[in-house]
Amino acid sequence: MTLDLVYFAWVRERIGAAGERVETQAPTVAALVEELRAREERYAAAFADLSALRCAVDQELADFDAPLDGAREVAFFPPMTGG
Amino acid sequence: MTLDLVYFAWVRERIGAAGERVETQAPTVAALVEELRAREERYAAAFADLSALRCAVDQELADFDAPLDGAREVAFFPPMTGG
Amino acid sequence: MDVRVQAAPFDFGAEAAAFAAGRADVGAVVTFTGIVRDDSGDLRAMHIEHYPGMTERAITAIAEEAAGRWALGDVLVIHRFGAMAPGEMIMMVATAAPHRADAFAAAEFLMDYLKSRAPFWKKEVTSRGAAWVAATEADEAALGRW
Amino acid sequence: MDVRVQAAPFDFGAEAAAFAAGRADVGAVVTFTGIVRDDSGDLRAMHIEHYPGMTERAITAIAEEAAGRWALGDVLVIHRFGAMAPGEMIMMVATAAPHRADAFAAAEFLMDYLKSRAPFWKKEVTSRGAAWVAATEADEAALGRW
Repeated sequence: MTLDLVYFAWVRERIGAAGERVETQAPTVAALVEELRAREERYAAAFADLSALRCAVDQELADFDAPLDGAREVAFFPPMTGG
Repeated sequence: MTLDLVYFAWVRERIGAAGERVETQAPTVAALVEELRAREERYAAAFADLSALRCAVDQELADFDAPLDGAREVAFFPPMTGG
Repeated sequence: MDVRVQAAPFDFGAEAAAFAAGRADVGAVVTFTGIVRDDSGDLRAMHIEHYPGMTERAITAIAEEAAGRWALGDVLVIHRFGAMAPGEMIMMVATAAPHRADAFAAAEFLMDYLKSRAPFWKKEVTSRGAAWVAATEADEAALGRW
Repeated sequence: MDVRVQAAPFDFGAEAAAFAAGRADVGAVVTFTGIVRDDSGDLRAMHIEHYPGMTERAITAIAEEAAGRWALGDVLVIHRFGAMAPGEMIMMVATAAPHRADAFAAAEFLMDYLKSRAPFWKKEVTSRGAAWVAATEADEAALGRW
């Protein structure tokens, strides 16, 4: 499937891109993270510690074990600091 | 001693005066209330139920057993409804 | 700290803006505004009586208590007396603090104490006549949490 | 319910006044304003990044949750993104309710959720460079009370 990936804050800075389009068969967000980590060192650095990361699937906050079936956009970012 | 008495809200309305000056030897607010109750029916009506009343001595909230020694002004009123 | 007791209306927007303006020392400003509420649709006016000699002093004591309990940058209390129409503003408090929890707690503390410990009495005028607003057990009970 | 996500500054006084004006149906209005705080005296700017597609939707969901939990007359949330100077206002919430306890609780709930569940990220620029603001355990723990 084709997924739009988007990155925010220091995830964006470590990867060096605000987003990209990928082809993947990963069944879950966690499986997608494994694929990304294996690509290049900058991805391994950005995704080194999942407990420091949050994700959203199609613009809704999600857990890393969320299924990607039917998803179009996955976002990765640090814990939010609004308000 | 000479005391200025001031009344607010329905205490003022029942007594029919915003205040008055009295001569008394009452040692406490409660004793002063007993004296007032004995004066006229409108005082007896205003002071019928002490649990529905609050008082202040020299513009500080006080209990009914507060001493009047040295006091100059005593106020009687219902529970407050500010805010 | 600024405490005002007055008959005249106040400009809530201007007061809130002036209170919050130019404060790089605090991160959080909370305001509370009390408005004459017409539940029945039959309220013609609210009259607020107060104890002129005592009111400002009592409010200042409450505000000083709040300033002692929480780390506050500033406190403002404005409370009106006299006659007001439905929808008019009765009073406001504002608190400024480095952290939001302190600003919220201080504002709620101020409101709980102003309700039951500042010498104001409300009277409502409807088509059926005038009646003093009774203090509620909930308002008295609210003091127990501080 | 009014939710706005914008780069431009907002006029806190005018927004607060308009929100509170002419409401005889509610007795209580609470506002919270978040200000860029400079603890060190060395803050040059704060940059706030957000997730454009998701932000407004996430805030609206939080506001709807508040409206479902408390008896509210209205809710307003304004949150900025982009660059801000110390002392500038980052965001505001306002809640209107018949009773003050509901207005306060809803405003605190909104703030706790906006802090940790709306997609904003703060970066501080000082003389030593730029650094992302870390989320605190206290902010995450604050969600536990709702």
